Amino acid sequence: MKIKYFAWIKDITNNADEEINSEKINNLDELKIFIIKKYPDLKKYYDKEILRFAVNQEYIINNINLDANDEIAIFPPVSGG
Amino acid sequence: MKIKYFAWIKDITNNADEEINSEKINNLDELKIFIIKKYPDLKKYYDKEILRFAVNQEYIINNINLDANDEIAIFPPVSGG
Amino acid sequence: MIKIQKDDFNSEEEINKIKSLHSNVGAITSFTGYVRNKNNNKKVNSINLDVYKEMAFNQFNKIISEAKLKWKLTDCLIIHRYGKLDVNSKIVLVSSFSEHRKDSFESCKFIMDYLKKDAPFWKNEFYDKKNEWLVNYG
Amino acid sequence: MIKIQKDDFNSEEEINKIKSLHSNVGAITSFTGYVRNKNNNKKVNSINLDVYKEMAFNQFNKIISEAKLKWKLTDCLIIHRYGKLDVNSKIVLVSSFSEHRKDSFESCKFIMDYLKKDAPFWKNEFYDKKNEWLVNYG
Repeated sequence: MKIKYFAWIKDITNNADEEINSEKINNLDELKIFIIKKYPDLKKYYDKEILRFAVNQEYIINNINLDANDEIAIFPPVSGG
Repeated sequence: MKIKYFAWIKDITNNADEEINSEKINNLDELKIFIIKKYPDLKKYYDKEILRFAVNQEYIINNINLDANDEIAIFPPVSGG
Repeated sequence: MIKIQKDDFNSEEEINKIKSLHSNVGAITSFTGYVRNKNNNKKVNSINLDVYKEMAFNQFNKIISEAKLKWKLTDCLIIHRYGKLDVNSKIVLVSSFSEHRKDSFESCKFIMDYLKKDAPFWKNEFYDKKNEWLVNYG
Repeated sequence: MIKIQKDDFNSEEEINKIKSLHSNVGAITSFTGYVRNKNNNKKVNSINLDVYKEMAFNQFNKIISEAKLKWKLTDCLIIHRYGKLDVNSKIVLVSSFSEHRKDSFESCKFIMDYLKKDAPFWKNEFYDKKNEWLVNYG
């Protein structure tokens, strides 16, 4: 699955996007655990509920199943306009 | 005093403005009576409270004193914008 | 800035002239009124707008002052045309300049509501075969 | 019409393009957001706006559809810039086209309120000696 990062999250991941595929990741909650392990500096923001998640360009708050074609975005609260 | 007419009032007075000075006119109520005598076709609109009056560019509802330097405007309800 | 004129105007240019004076302005709300091709189920070709210019200036000045008391406004622009205006022509532009969007939205609406109710302009609508003075009930 | 672009734009031209399709439109309300020279008491030189473009398109489409359910809207225009924007640059334009002014005012405000809250854009503010990502609390 394709993971995208925005704003200062990119400074932590050193990446704007990446492909992540693992048999351990079947849903969004499992992906979150995987990402936080990979980027420990994200953990404190995750714990403070500062991170936002979108699956296929839709905000997702609860857990949902994921498959290899999904695009998941991780970003901080927006500040547009 | 200077009297100005706007919109379809001009079609009744056949005039956009005129100078009216009479010893009988010392206040707005007296001017109204004078104008309606001069232009009887205005009476029905006056009676239906369709006419609006401004003295020196301010809406005036009650009676006020007038003098020779005043500018009085008579017009129907506005429809701008 | 208040302008009462026959000529058309370019909103971008008129707004930029004022915006360029104020680097603290983050929000501009603008309302533009146009001559519609239909009104009260009649096909409109053009309108002729009569105006009491001196009174309109006074009224606009007063309403801008009132808006500045109610909201944090940096500047205000009103351009109102008069004379013969064809369908699709601009009639009026009201722009409110402020730091934040709430002030600019609310003051722009306030000025337009006032303007429709009190500003001394009168519309004479021209149809295919006749014309008619409008009465504003709202 | 939705545009997400780096380049500046001319509001008059962009609005005229849409207005020219609709002779029944009598009211256009437009909001323009600009980069201010000050924010949270800090002197701002420029901002860099990051965007999730595909999601922003989807979001704007959805909010326009929602506005069309709530109000009688003829058309809608959203232009949102991204990338490096200096002080006084336009950031966003939202224009609502309708027959009457109430629909255009309320829908324009609705779209802007939504956009500030949910649209996937992130501001990085640049000051004289450092820069900072903004957090939107409103």
